[in-house]
Order: sequence, then C-alpha cells, then structure tokens
Amino acid sequence: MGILQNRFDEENVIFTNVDTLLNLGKEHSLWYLLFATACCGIELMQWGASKYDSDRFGMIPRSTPRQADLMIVAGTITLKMASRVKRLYEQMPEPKWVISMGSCANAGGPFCKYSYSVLKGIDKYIPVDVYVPGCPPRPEALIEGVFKLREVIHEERVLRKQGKTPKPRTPIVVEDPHAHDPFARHSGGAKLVKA
Amino acid sequence: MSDAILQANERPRVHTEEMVLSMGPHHPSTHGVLRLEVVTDGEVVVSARPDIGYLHRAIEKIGEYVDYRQFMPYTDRVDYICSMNSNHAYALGVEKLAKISVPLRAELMRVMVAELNRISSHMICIGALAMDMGAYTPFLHGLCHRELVNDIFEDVCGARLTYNYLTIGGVSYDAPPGWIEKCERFVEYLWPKMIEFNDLITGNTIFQERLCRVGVVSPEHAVNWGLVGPNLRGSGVQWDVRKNEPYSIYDRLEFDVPVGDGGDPNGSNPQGELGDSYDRYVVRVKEVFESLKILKQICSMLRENEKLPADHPDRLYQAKLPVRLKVPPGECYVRSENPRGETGYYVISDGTEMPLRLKIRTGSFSALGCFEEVTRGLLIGDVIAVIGSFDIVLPEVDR
Amino acid sequence: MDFNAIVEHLKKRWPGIEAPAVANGDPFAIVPAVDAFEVLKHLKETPELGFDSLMSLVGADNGHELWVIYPLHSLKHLHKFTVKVVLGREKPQVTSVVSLWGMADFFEREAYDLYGIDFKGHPDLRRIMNPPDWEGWPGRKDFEIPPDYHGIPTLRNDQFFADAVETGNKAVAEKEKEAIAKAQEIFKQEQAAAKASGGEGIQA
Amino acid sequence: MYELLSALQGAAAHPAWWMIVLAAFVPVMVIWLVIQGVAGASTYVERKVAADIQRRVGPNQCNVGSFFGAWAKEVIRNGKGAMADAGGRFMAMLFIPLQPIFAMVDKVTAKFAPGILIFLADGIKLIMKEDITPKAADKPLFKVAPVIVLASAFGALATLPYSDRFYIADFNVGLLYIAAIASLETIGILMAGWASNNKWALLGGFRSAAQVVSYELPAGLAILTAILLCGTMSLQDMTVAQLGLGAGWQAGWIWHWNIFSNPFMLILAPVFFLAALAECNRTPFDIPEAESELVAGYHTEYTGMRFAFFFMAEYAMMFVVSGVFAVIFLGGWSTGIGALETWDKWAVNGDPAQGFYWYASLVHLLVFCGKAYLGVLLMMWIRWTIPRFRVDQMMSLCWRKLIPISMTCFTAVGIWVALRPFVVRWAGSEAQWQSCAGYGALAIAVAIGVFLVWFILRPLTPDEQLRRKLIKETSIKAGAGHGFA
Repeated sequence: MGILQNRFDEENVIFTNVDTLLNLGKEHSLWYLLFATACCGIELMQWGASKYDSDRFGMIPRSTPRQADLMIVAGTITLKMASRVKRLYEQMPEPKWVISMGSCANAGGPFCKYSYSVLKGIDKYIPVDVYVPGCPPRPEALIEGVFKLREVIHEERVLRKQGKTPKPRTPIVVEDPHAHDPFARHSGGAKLVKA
Repeated sequence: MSDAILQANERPRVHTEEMVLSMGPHHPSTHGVLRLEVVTDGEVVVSARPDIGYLHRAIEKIGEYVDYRQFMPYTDRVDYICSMNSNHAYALGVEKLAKISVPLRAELMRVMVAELNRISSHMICIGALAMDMGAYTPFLHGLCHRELVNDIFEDVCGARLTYNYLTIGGVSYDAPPGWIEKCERFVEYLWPKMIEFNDLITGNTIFQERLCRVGVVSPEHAVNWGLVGPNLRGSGVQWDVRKNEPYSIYDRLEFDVPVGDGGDPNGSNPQGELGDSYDRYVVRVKEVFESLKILKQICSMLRENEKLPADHPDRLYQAKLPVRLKVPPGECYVRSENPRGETGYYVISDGTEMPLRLKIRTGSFSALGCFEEVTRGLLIGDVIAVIGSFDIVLPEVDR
Repeated sequence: MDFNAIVEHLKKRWPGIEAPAVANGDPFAIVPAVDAFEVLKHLKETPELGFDSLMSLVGADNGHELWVIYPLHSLKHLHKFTVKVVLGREKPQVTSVVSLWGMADFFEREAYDLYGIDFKGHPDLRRIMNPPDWEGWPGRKDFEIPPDYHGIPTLRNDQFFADAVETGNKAVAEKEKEAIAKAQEIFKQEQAAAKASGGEGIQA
Repeated sequence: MYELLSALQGAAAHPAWWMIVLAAFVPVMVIWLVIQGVAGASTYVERKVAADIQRRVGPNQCNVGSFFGAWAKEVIRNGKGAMADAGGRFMAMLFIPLQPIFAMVDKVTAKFAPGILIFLADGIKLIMKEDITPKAADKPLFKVAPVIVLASAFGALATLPYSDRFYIADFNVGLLYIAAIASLETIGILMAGWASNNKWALLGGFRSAAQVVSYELPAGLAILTAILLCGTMSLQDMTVAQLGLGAGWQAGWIWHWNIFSNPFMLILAPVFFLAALAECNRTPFDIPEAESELVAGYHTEYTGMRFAFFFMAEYAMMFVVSGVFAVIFLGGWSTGIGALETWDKWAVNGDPAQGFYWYASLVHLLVFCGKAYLGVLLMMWIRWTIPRFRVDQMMSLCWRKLIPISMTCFTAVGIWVALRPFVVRWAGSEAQWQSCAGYGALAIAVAIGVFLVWFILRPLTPDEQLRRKLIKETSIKAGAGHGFA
C-alpha cells in the first residue's frame, strides 16, 4: 500500500470501512508458498487436492516466495534447512503470514528429544501466526488453521496506524477436534468394535 | 595483420560460460528438500550434483535410544509415502533376530496394507512425474485415488498418513467388519481408473517424447550403482525381493514382475532405450496392476481365514510377546520390497531392549548416488524428469 | 556357495580372516582392515563368487571400536556374504570400494559423516548429511549434542515442555475419558440397533 | 471508435476539440476496461475450468454475499460502535437496506457463478502487496518490463474488429500491426528475465525469446496466407471479405469463412493455433515460465501489482490471438447465417451512409467475443490436460513441422488464388464460381459432419464397451473425492 500504509491515526468512517474491505480482499486470496519438507507436505498436498480443495477458499500454490502471502511450514525443519526457511520468509513481500503445520514445525515433534539435527520449533527462527498440531495434522485441521488466520487478518489495520502499543502476536493454536478422541477418527461405527 | 587481431580470430567467436544453478532445497519439483548443484552450459547440464541432508533427522541415531517397539513410529517417518511397507521391513528385521513367528492372519493383513500402500505410493510417483512434465491434472487425479486408500487405512488404524499399524509380531488391529468388502470395491474401482489414466498419460505423445531415451541406466550400471525396485527393473533386471527372496506370504501369491522393455518393438516403449525414464515409469504403472491382482487374492484368502473358528491360531492378528521385548545378540540384514525398491534394515542387537545400531538402506539414497552420472549432458527439463522417474523421497534419503 | 565354503575359500589366501560362530542372525566374516579391499575385490571379481551387488554399507560403533560392514549379494549365484571390518576409534581408515561398487560412494560418505571413518581413495569424501561446518561425529556413542549451531539452540527447553505436559495432562485425560465414554455409548447403541435389525456387526 | 464518434457529432466540417480529446481518451478507457474484464473473468474462468477437469469444486467462498455482505455487516457494526461519528452512522444507515439486496444477489450468483468475486479479492490483495525490487536488479529495466508487456497486449487489443461498427481502430495494415506489437511482449519478457538478476528468470527470458522468434514464423505465414486469400490487411475488410457478398443467395453463409474456403486453410488453422499458444506462453509451450523447471520463469522476482501486470497481459494476449484466429479463419464477427447477414443490409458494413443498426452491431459484438473466448477456453482446456514440451522438442516442432507445413499451405493457397481467375472464366462468372465453391464447401462440411456423427455413434468393440461401462460406473462427480464407498 506504499505511502498510505499506516499513515492515518484517526478512527474515521472512511478508514475503518476501507480497511475492512481491504482485509476482506486479503483474507479471500491467500496464495500459499508451495513449500513442504516432510510428512506434513503430503497432507498439505491432499489439502490442496481434489477432496479438500484449498482453491475453494481462493488459496492457490505459488512456487516463488515473491508471489506468496502465506507460508505453511509443513514438516521437520533441520538445522541445515533453518537458514533457508528464514531466507524464504524474508523473500516474501509484506503482508505475510506463517502457519506452522505439524508437531515438528511446532516443537520438534518426535525428534524433539534425541535428534541432534532438528530445529525444535520453527518459532525460534521466524514469527508464527497459527500453530496446527498433529503428526501430521489432518487436512480438516489445516482448514481450521486457515480460518483462524483469517480471523487474524480480519482485524488488521491497513490505513490506520497501529495502536500505541501494537498488539503482541499471540500464538493461536488450532485444536484438532479429533486429537483427544481415540475413536472419532474412525469413520462410521465400524471401528468401534475394539480389537 | 597484427598479432592481436590474429589471436582474436583464432579464438572461438562465441564465448560461452558455465553457470551454476542452485536447484533447491526449495524448488517445486525436487520432491522435497533435495538440493542440486546444477552446472549448466546454456540449457545443457554439465553436471548435477545432489546435495542432501536438509531433512537429516537422525532417525538411525534415535533408534539407539528407544526400544524396539518404540522405534516403529519412526519407521513411518522414514518413508511417509509408504509407511506400511516401511513398518513391514523393520518388523521383519526384528522378528528375524528375535525369532518371532507371525500368525497367518497378521501376515495377510500385512501384505494387504503393504500392497495398498504400494498403490498409493505409485499414485504419487506417477502423478508427480506428470506434474513435473507440466501436466498438473494427473497429479490431482492420483491424489484423488489415494484418498480412497487413506480412507481404507483410516478404517483399519485410524490414521491417514503415519499409521504405525504393524507391530513386532503382528498388526495392531484386526480388520473391522466390512473392511474387506471396501478393499474389494477399491480394486474394482481402481482397475478401470488406471486404464483411463493410461489412456490419458501413458499414451500421451508429449509425455513419451519427454521421457524416452532420457536418463538411461544400463542393467550393469543399475546393479553396480545399487539401484533397486522399479528403478532396477526399469533397466531390465528381473529382480524383485517379493519373488526372488519371498518373505511373509508372497510365495503363495501369484503375480508377475514387470520389467522395462525399451526398444522392443512389441513392448510398451518401442521408441525408447532400455533403462530410460519411461521404462521406469511404465514399470510402476504395471506394478499397480500387479498389486491389484495381489489384493484380489488376499481378499479371498482373508475371507477364507475368517471362516476358521475364532480361537484358531491362524486367526490371531498378533503373536503373544513379552511386554519388555529383549532381542538376543546378533546382527542381520533383512530387506523387503518397497515402492521405491528394497528397504533393508541392518539390525545389530547386543541383547538389551534397545538396538546397538540400526542402519536403514533405502532405494532413493542409492538412486541419488548415480544421479550425477545419469543426468550428464541432458537438458534442464530432463533433470526434472529423471528426479521424477527415480521417484525420490527425501526423508528416505536423509533419514 | 554357502557361507562356510566362502570363508574356507578366502582363508586360503588371507589366513587372518575370522568367522565367529553366531547363534542368531546372519553369519559374518571379520576381515583385517588392510586386507579388506583385496578381499572385497576378490569376492566381486572371482567368477564362482560373483558378488555383483553390495546391499548396504554399514558404519557402526559399539562403544569400543568402529565397524564397517559390507553385506554382499550375488544376483548371479543368489548367495550372500557379510564382511565386517573392525577399526580403532583413533584414525579409523579403510580403503574405499567405490571402484568396485559405484553405490558405495554415498554410503561411504555417510559413514564418514556419522562415524568419521576415513575411506582411503574415495573421490569426494565430504560430509553428506550434516552441514559442512558441523563438528564431531554424531553417529558415535560418545557424541554430545552441541548446545547451539550458529546461534540456533539445538536442545529443547525442558522447563517449557515440562510445564506444557503438566498443564496439558489434566485436560487431555478428562477429554479422553469423556470421549471414550461417548464412543462406548454410541457403540452400544449401534450394537443394539444392529441386533434389532438382525444383522451381525455394523456395516462400514 | 473515431468514426463512431464523428457519426454522433453529425456532419460537422471539422471535429471539435473536445471530440479529439474524447477520441483519444475513450478508446483508451475502453481497452483498459476490456483488459480488466478479460483478465479478471479469465482468472475466475480458468480456476473453474481447472477445477472441473481436476474433479474439484473451485473457488466458492468468495461470493457476493460473503464478500460485500461481510463488508456491509462490518460497516454496520462500525457505525453502531461507540467510537462512530456521524459519517459512520450515516454509512451504516446506508448499508442496512443494502444488506438484503446483497443477500438476494448472492442467492442468484451463487447458483451459477459461485466464488465470482475471487478476482476482486485477488486484485485488492495484489495492489496491497509490498513492491520489492531486488537489490541486485537492473532497476529501470525491472520496473519498465511489466509495463511493456502489458502495453503490447493493450496495443493489440485496440485493433481487433469487435463488431461491424463498434470497434476502436481499423488500420489498413491492421494485421501487420498486431503481429508487430504482439511480439513486443517478448522484449518485455526478455527485459524482465535479464533485469531480475535471477538465473531462473534469465533462463525463462531466453527461452521466451527463442520460442517467440521461432513461432512468429508459422503464425506470420498463416496470417500472410489469409492476407493472400482476402487481399487486405485490414481486419475489418478481411471480415467483410469472408461474408462472400458477391455470391447471390449464398452470401454471408458459414462456408465463406476462410477456414472452409479451401483445404489448405483447414490445415493451417491448427498450425496457427499452436503458434498462437506458443506466443502466449501457454501449455504445452509454457516453457518460459515452466513452473516445475524454472520456479516461475521470467516473473520469479516480481511481486504484487507488477506480477499482476504479467498476469493480465497473459490473459489479454490469449484473447488477442484468439481474436486474430477468429478473424483470419472464422469470419470475425460474422454470424455465419447468410439470411441474417444480408437481410436488409443490416449487418453489412462498408458505407456509413447505410445507417447504423445498433442491434446488428450488438449481435456481431457478442459473436466475435464468443468466438475469441472459445479459443481462450480451448487454451485453458489444453493447459490443464497435457504436459509441456522440452525446449529442443518445442524448437524442432516449430522448425521441422509447423514451418514446412505453413510454407506448403502458403504456396498452395498462392497457386489457388492465381488459378481462380481461370476457374472463374471457366465457370462463367464470379457469382457462378462462388456458388460452385459454395456447393463444394457444403459437400465438405456435410462430409465432416457425417464423419463426426459416425465417429460418435460408431459401434464399439466389446473391449471398449466394457471399458466405458466401467469408467462410467466408477466415475466420481466433480469435487467429491469421497464419492466411492
């Protein structure tokens, strides 16, 4: 938005409503970076593919970070990879958001305790907006994560100045509806027959 | 004429310079975080050297800290596209060392899920290869078929990707009611879909032109470089661990081992050369049909098995094992046929609950070893084709 | 040829080869490091042995000494053989077999990267998995994880995790209880429904 | 456009000054709107086409209701807030009655065009993105490249004959102008590739230069052939020539279109279409931006609006080449129904004194846009179906196949045209020859039709029957990956 970005400090009928319109545009057109390192990448692909179809929400993959708005860190980030991830993040133009997908990106996942080469949480390196837990998260959980991110975007200030003390980025954790339910994952009643 | 002009005339008129392209670790078609140092002269690749380790998660090292059962989830992550096969290879290794015999029903279930997972893995491979060639749609169609396999797995173990379904000595859960019918319906569904896929992609002229005579590996080189699985068979070497060193119940099943037939006028690849990318691709497509055949047989075997009385030893799905599993000292190398070729586990036990060393030998790692030789002199677009046709999966490479 | 015959065959030329009796798993022959290359070459190039395929190349550490293990297989004769080379922890060195099996290239680099085993004559012996400036041999038993790598902490923050687990546990346990109770109820209902309809079990 | 305006002004001796300003300003705005419309609609249509081919649903969240409705809701909420001033309350009052209207519109649009506002959202977002110029880039070139690319599409759009009276400009060298200005795009792409200081972009730029220079030849030869046949370079005149006005009762019928005029044009049409695909950098010739090889090709380093310029130019260019295809092969704005075209001379242009029939022009406008957009849809269909060529294959296809074919066709059409006077003499008169040719073309068209009917209704072999049956039984409806089981 260039020179108009965060220039106006009054709450005005024009600025508030224009901000809302701009935010609506942003949140309906989240192009994500085609970036997947490990297991979660497959679920990311399934999320973008026919059954879950991320294109419904206007989300299409871009392979160059310059044209992406959203980076979904899908999979384990190793120490060797960490600097590359940061570079990709820096190459993305503002405004940009990050979803940390899966336990590995959140906190190291199953490699947290004994692995010498895994970065224990991508938020140690780049700012994260939404955390989606799971190993790997189901595509439904990722959709929920995107909706949470939309809520964040909806409240952003574009033309108006940020508040005197800008709101700190509070981590948003998507709760996997099936995370604690050992049976809910099974479709239908068939799997209730305990082995 | 002065000397300077003479010299200038002697020099080649067009002065070209080599360019180093860093392909990856973030690149749309390196199938993950592979990095290639590609030295190109214009479009021609002088050398493409793989630089790996961007997904090195030290899984082998973790194996030395957790006990035999706890390591099973990590084998899921070794090759997440075919976790079931990966589980199977590890379970075979430990069972051989600990001399555990697996009940028949467990073996049937294992082969069933392994073959289903082989199909879903090949779906990703052939779809991704088509995507690398510029056709995006087949990839999504492949994923669409894959969703159905995921549904089937979800029914039997509750997970979509990392299953942790096989255990040492059997499988975690028995088949739920209605599951076998579901598998049969899947076979009925996929067979014509694969024929449709063949009509659309395998027979596509552009696709064939892109893959034929590209990335040729001769049979001798394939053996020497340690290519395995479809990559080896694409080079015309008839070697399938399921057939030649049968494990589990593969010796009771009937299936063919498709091999590459490049250059054969009656074969599937008449314009090609033995061991080119198209051969490797065709071997995978044919393997899907073979897996479907196996699935049919297993379904009928499972049905017969269900007729046995409930307390029959063949109907158990798990062997009775002690809670603290101690493996007697010794070492062994066990391999199983995975979608990406044989996965071998070299297990060294020192008699404790944890292994002394676990070495995982995977197909993609050795395929990358010969990558530089194979891609020399190709074009940049061909490098992509060769990566796709080798079906490289990075966690398997880096572990 | 079976394992013992191959060992006998090799012992004629290299009497230093040992084949310890194994009660469990695959048998293997221990070959002195100096002879390793010649033995492997012999194994590959003798027609009646014909080990044209190297199945894997394993570097290992048992706490006292380093091992390099070569499981071999012959596609021609369909027999197997395992060669093990025992090396000391200080300056472990063995001749590279890249000239025999091309596949050994990456596998030897990996063994070098993880165990620091020097493969003499390898064309390009660099780190493969870890970054080039990584210090130490992470595969060895005595490796200690460095606290940070270029400013990135490599160890987890244990206090943070302990808190998370402690605070998370109650909620998780309660939710799980609820879910199980709910699921069992549904299960009972469906069982009853299935019985009422006369079918056995529940349709998927 | 100028003619139209002067017709409005009436018979003034000299155009008034405001007329000149208007004549410069209005066309520009019109083309700009055309570009916006074509690019915006095409992004949506392309996503829907792709979704249908890939068994997906495609965008369906960004409806009128969910976009403007949500906005109206927010505005009303803001207006009722404690902080709101008079303006805010006024806006809220304004939007309260609008809300049910939005909801109503949403109900209608969601039925046949769900997610239609996705292009608006994309546009808003792209405008708002940070504009990054890489530090190492050649800044002036980097900034001017997207403008050049868009300008070439802009310039080309100006000369298309949208209708018999609604058109922006009609040069006597229109086709030459389009061929020239369309290849300006390459310069922009090459500039973008070079200035980005990115190796992927550079490769993309080079590939594009090689590709477009090569494929200009078959495209140019096809255009030349059409010029040879019609004897004019003006796009309007070429369209009029394809009405076949001298042919008595047959005037204006479909078989006067160039594509049916002789067998060589029938061969040439796919050649030109392929070359057009290559000039637009579309699959299977999307080698300059080959996503799986070169990340994003020449626009790898472009962000936000600059990238949007490339994007818009691509769709506008697709429309342009499809429009040119329609003009040189498919009779431009001609409906192909002779009775309609010749009735009371309502459609036949040429003389302003004949009067201005707006309804006729509107029909022609729709017909032309339909024909051109059909080409665009075909391009989209191809894009989502088949793989991409390799660089050398693309070049050999051009130099070994397309250029010889188009050369042969050009020569053959030349001979055809040269022999025509003799044939006409033999036939007796132009009108008789025209009707002869008409009957011949009719026979060919009927033969093709019969063949198509046979092809569709032919008896299937048992194997094919089984295969079709199986595929039909197991086919999954779009977007329902879970249709099975």
